[in-house]
Amino acid sequence: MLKVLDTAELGTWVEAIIKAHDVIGIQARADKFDFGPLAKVQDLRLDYDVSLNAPKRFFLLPDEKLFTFKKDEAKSAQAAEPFVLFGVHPYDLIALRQLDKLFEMDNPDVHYLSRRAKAIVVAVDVQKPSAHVFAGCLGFEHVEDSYDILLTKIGNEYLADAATAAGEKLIALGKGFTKADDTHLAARKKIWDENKQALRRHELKPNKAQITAQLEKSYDHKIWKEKARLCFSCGSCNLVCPTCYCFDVADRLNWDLASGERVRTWDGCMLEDFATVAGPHNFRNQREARYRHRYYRKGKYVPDKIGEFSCVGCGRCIGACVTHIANPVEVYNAIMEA
Amino acid sequence: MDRPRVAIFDFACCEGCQLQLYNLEEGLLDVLGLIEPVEWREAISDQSDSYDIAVIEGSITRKEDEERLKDIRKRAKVMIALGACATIGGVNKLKNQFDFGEVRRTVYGKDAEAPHLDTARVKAVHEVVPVEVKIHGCPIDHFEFGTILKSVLAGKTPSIPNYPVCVECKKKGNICRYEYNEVCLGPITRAGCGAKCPTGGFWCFGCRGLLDNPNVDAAKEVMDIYGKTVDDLSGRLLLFNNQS
Amino acid sequence: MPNIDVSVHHVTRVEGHGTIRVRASDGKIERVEWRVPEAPRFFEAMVRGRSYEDIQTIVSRICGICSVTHSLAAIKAVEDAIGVTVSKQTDALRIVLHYAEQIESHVLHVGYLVAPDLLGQKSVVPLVASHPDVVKTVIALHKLGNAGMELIGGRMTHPVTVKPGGFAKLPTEAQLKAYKKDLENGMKLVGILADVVVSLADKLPDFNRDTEYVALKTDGTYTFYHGDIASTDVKETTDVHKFESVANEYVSAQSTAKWCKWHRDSYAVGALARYNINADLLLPEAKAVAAKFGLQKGACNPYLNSVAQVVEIAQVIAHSIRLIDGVLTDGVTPETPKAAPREGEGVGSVEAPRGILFHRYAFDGKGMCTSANICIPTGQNHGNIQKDFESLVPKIIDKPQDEIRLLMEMLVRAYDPCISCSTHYLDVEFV
Amino acid sequence: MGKIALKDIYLPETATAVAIRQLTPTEKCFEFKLDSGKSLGHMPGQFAEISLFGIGEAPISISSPPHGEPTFEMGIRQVGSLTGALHRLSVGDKIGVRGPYGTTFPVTTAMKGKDILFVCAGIGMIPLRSAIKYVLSHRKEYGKIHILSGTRTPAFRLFSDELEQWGKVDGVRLLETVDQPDDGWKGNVGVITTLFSKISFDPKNTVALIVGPPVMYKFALLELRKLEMSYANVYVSLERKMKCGVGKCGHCQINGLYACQDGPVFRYSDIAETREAI
Ligand SMILES: Cc1cc2nc3c(=O)[nH]c(=O)nc-3n(C[C@H](O)[C@H](O)[C@H](O)COP(=O)(O)OP(=O)(O)OC[C@H]3O[C@@H](n4cnc5c(N)ncnc54)[C@H](O)[C@@H]3O)c2cc1C
Ligand code: SF4
Ligand code: SF4
Ligand code: SF4
Repeated sequence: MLKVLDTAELGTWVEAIIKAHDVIGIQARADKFDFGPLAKVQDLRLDYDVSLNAPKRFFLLPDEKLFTFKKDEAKSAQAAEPFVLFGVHPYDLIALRQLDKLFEMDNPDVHYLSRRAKAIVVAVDVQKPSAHVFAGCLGFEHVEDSYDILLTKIGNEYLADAATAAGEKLIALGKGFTKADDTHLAARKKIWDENKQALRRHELKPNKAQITAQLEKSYDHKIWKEKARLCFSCGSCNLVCPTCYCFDVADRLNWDLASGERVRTWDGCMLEDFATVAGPHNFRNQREARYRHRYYRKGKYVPDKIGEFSCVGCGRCIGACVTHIANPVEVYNAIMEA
Repeated sequence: MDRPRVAIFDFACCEGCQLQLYNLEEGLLDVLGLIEPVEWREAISDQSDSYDIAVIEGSITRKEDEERLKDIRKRAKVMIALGACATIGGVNKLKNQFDFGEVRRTVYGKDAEAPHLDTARVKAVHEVVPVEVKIHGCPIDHFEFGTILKSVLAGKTPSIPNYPVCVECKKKGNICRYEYNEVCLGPITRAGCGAKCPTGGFWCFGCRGLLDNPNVDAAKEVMDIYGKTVDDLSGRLLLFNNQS
Repeated sequence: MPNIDVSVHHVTRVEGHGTIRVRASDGKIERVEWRVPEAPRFFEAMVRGRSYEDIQTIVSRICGICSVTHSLAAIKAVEDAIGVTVSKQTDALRIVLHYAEQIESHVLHVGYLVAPDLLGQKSVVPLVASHPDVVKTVIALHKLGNAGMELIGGRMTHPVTVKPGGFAKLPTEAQLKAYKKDLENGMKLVGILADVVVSLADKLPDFNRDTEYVALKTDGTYTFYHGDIASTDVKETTDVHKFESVANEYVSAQSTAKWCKWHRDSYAVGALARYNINADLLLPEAKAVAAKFGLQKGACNPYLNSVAQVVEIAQVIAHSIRLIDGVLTDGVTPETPKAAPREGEGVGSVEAPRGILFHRYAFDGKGMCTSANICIPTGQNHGNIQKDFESLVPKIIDKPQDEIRLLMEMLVRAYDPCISCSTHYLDVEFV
Repeated sequence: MGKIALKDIYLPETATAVAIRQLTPTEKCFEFKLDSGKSLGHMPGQFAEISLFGIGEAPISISSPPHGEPTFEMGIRQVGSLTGALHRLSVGDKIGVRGPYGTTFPVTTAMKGKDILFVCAGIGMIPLRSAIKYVLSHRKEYGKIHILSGTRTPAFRLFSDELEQWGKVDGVRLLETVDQPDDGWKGNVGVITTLFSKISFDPKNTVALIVGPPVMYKFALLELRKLEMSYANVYVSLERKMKCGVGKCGHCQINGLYACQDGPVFRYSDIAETREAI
C-alpha cells in the first residue's frame, strides 16, 4: 500500500503511534544520533546520518537471559514485548534481514525470532550520508523488502510504503494520508539512484562477488599483518557492526547458589580469547589471524552460508576503531592489488 | 558445605573496596549467610587467627606489613586480593617513581626522619605472597564481587574478563572518548567494571589494570591521531599502572 | 583500686586503623593515648607532576567513604588555581552529589557502626534478626545516598563525572525527577530512623567537655560546600585560602602525629561542629528532627555527634529536593566543561561528613601539579579525641575494664574517624 | 516476520547419573539416563551439550554406541569448572542435556565393508569408543580392524578393561603404546605414530578414524600419506570452543566451517585445504 503524507502531518501521525505503541525511535544524542525510547515526536530525527548503535541490539540484546533455573529445573525466558522501531536506514534493515536468515536457518533461535516477530519496523531512506558510509558501493543504499513501512522523503512529502498488514495498521493511525501515484514511485527511484552515489564516502573498487572470489586467494596477503599490528583486539569493530552476532553464554547464580539464569552476551571474534579452550590452547592466537577472520566472515564465510555479502557498508567500524585500521574498504581494495 | 571462615584485612588503601561490601545492601546479608566472617575490622568487633579465606585490601608499603601479610598467608587456604591497591598496587604506586626520602620530607618536613615514617616500594599483594583470586577495580564493583564470591563458593573458576573495557563500553552503546580527543585507557584495560567511567562521560584511567596482552605500542602510536603525545598516555598510565 | 590496662589495638567499626592505650595503677592514670598506626600514603608528594585533569582521580582515593568530598575539594581547588568558574546548574548538582555522600556516610555510620553499640551488639549482623525494621530502614537510606552518587557522580564511590569546569555527564530531567521522589520517600525514613535513635539516646554516655568547634559558614544556608571558616570561639570568619593559619598543624610532644589547634589546645570538626555553628540555618524538616532529640546549639557532648548526623540527614535530603526543584524549573541545560591549564595556586574547602576539609594545589603553565597540601577532618579531630580521653578517663576509671574499653571505643567511633584519609599520619610506637 | 519457532534450542532436558566410574586419575565415565525415558538417538561421533545449572555448559562426546535405551555414556576429563563439578557428581544427581549434535563417523556408509583403522590418541579414545563398539557389534559388516591406542602413561589408559576384550574379537588387532612407561609396563613405548610401522593394511581398502589432541593430527596424517592412504578415506574429529552447539555463537568456526554442524567429524580430504583445521 502506497500513501503520501505531508511532512507537516508527520508529527500527529507519530504522536498517535507513540500513544498506541512502545516506540524506539531515532533521535539526537549529544552531537550524534541513536535509537532509544521515543517520548515525544519532537525528538524524532529522520534526517539523521547514522545511528551510533546498530538496531541489532533490540533483537540480540547485549546481555540477554536465555532461561532461568531452580536447582534441576529450567524455564525458557521468552518475554518479548511488541514495539515499533522507527527510522531504520536501508543498510541496517538489510543487516537485520541477514540476521533473520542466520537465526532462522537450521536451528531456529526463538529468542531472536520472537523479538523480531513482535517488532514493527519503519524504515526510512537516507536523507544525509554519514562520514564513513559506503553502502552505495554495495548496492545497500536502498531496500525493497523486509520492512513494515518504508518512508521516503520526497520534497515536502513522505512516501509511505506499507508492505505488511502491521504496517498498514500503523498507517491507519494517521490522518491526512493520501494516495500515491507513479510520480512518487519515480521520485523514490530517483532518490535511490542519488543515494547510490551519495552513500560512497569511501570508494570500494571491487564489487561484492569479486571480493568473495578474491578472498579465496588472499589468505596470506600482507595486509592482515600490516593492519593487525595496531589492533587492540578490542572488538569495537565487531560490536558496532550491524551484522556481527557472535555471543558468549554463561550462568549467573543467585545468592542461594542453586537458582539463577543462563545468559548470553555479545562476543567478538577480534577478542583475544574468542577461540581459547582448556589447555589453554588458542586456535586463533595471532592478532592477524583474528583480524583476517573478521574480513573473511564479512566477505566470504557468511556470504557462503546465506548468499548475501555480510558487510552492509554502514561505516560504523571505521569510526569505532580507535587506531583507524578497521576500514573494510581499505582492506578489500588492498587485496585486489595482490 | 560448611560456611567458610572469612577474614578481611586492610593495608594501605582508602577502604573504598570494603565500602562496596556495604553497597551490596541486602546482598550483604546474603553474603553473611554464606560465609562466616571471623575478622572484619570495619564492620565487626571480633578478631580471629584461623580462617579459610583471607581477603586482602590495600597495598603493601612497609616492611612490617610484608611480615603481617606473610603471616596471614600462612593461616589462609585461599587468598583474595580485593581492589586495585591489592591487585596492582593502585594509585599508591605513584610513590614509586620518587625518592622515598624526598617524599617523606615533602610531606613531613623536619619530622621526616622519624623511624616510623619508613616507607618502602609499594607492592601489590601478589608481589609478596601467592594470590588465588584477584578482584580488580578502584573500587571493586560490588556485582562482580558477588559473582566471584558465588563462583568460589559454588566451586567454579571465577570468570574475570581478559578483554578490554571497550567491549563493555560498546555494549553500553557509549560515544567513545576518543571522539573528543581524550586519552582513554579502555583499549588496554581489563574489563569487568561495566565501563562505568566512559558511561559517565569520563575516560577510563585503568583502575582494573592492563590486559594479559595489551597492545601498548598501538596505544602509543595512535596518540598522534588525536593530537596527543606519548607523554600524555604515559602520564595517565602512571595513575594506576605504574610498572615500577 | 585495680590496675587498669586497656589496649585496643585497631579500634573496630571505624574507617581506618586507630589504637587506644590506657594504663593506670592504683587509680593513678599513667597513660591515656590515642594513636594511629595507619601506613602513611604520601598523597601530597604523589600528585606532583600529574596533570590538573588527573588530580581528582588520584586524591579521590584518599578516602573511599568521602571520595565525593575529596573530589569536590580538589576540583574546587583546581578551578581556583586555573581560574575557572562554573554555572549555577553545575553548582547545584555538585551540592546534590555532595549531599548524597553525606546521606550515605552518615547512615553507614549511625546504622552500621554506632547502632550495634547502642543495641549492645558487636556488629550489625545480629540486628538483622533482632531489629529487622531498623536494618531495613538503614539499608533503604543507604541505598538512597548511593543512588544519588551513582546518578550524578557516575559511580557510588570515586565519582567520575566531576571535572574542572563542570560535569562530564549530566543526569536527565527524568532521572532527577525520579531521584527527587526517592528523596521524598527518604525523608519519611529519616523520621523512622530518628525515632529509633531517640529511643536509644539514653544509652549515649553523658559526658560534656567545653570544646572549640570549627566548620564552614555562609549566609543563609546550613552549608557543606560554600563559605568561610568559622569557630564557636570567635565571631569573625576566616577565608579558606588561609586554612593553614586555622589548622596550625603541629607535632605534639606526646605523639609525633600532626595535630591541629586554633584558639585552644584542640578543636573539633564534624556534624556536631556544623550544628553548633549553623543550627539556626537548618531547614524546617531538619529542625523538627533536632527537636525530637532536644538537641541544643552549643552541645558539647562528643557522643552527640551521631545525633547531629541524623539531623543532618534530614537537612541534606530537604535541601537536595529544593535544589533539584531549582534545576528542573530551569530545565537541565547541556553544557560541556571547559578548562585549560594555567599557572596558579588554589584552595578548595568543603565539609566532609566528618568535618571540614582543605585542599591546596599549585600548577605550572602546562597544568602539571608542582605542590599540594591537604588537611583532613580526622587529622583536625585527633587532638580533640586525645583531650576528650584525658577528661573522660578519670571520670570512668572506677568502672570495669571492659566498660572503660567500650566507652572509649564508642567515643572514637562517635567522631566517625576516617583514618584511612591519612594523607600524613605518623605511626608512633609506644612502649 | 511471521512464524515463531516454539522450541527453545538452548533449553536443556534433564538426565540423571545412573553410574559413575573412575577411568584414570583425570577421567571418569558417566552413564546418564534421560528423564524423558526417550533414547538420545545419536550416532557415533556426535556430541551433546552437558549442563550443570549455575556452573555452565560444555560439549562432550557421546562415548557409548547407539541403542534404543534412554541411557548413554560419556568419558569426561577434569580440566575446569564444569568438568570439575561433573567429577563431583554422585549417582542420582541431575544434569542438563542438549543434543545430539554434529556429524557422525560414517559407520553406515563409507566404512561399510571396509577394513577399519582406529587411531585413538589420549582422550580421542572417548568419541572413538562409540564407533569401535558400534563396529564390533556389527562385526560382519566390516573387514579387518586395527585399533591403535596411545596414552601419556599406562595410568592414563582409557577403558583399559574393554580394550582387552576388543583385542580378543575375531579379526581385530589391538596395539597400544605409552609415551612414558612405568615399572609394570611391558608394551610399546613411543608416540602413537610409531605403531603404524607395526601393522600392515591395504590403504586402498581401509577407512581410518583418527582422534586425539591437536598436535597429533599433523604427524598422524603425514604418516598415513607416506603409507599411501587417500585423505578421502581418513576421518578426524576436531575440537573447538563451542558456546551453543547449534551453529549460532560463532566460536567453533574453522575458517568458514562450523565444528558443531559441519563437524566435529570431518572427512579429511574435505578440510585438507582449510587453513585453520589442523
Ligand atoms: C565436540 C567436542 C567434544 C568434546 N568431547 C569431550 C569429551 O568427550 N570428554 C571431555 O572430557 N571433553 C570433551 N571436550 C572438551 C570439553 O568440552 C572441555 O574440556 C570443556 O568445555 C571444559 O569445560 P570446563 O568448564 O570444565 O573448563 P573451563 O573452566 O571452561 O576451562 C578449563 C581450562 O581452560 C582454560 N581456559 C578456559 N578459558 C580460558 C580463557 N579464556 N583463557 C585462558 N584459559 C582458559 C583454563 O586454564 C581452565 O583451566 C569436547 C569438546 C568438543 C568441542
Ligand atoms: S563491517 Fe563495518 S561497515 Fe561493514 S557492516 Fe560491519 S560495521 Fe558496517
Ligand atoms: S576496533 Fe580496531 S583495534 Fe579494535 S578489534 Fe577492531 S580492528 Fe582491532
Ligand atoms: S571510550 Fe574508552 S573504553 Fe569506551 S570504546 Fe572508547 S576507548 Fe574504549
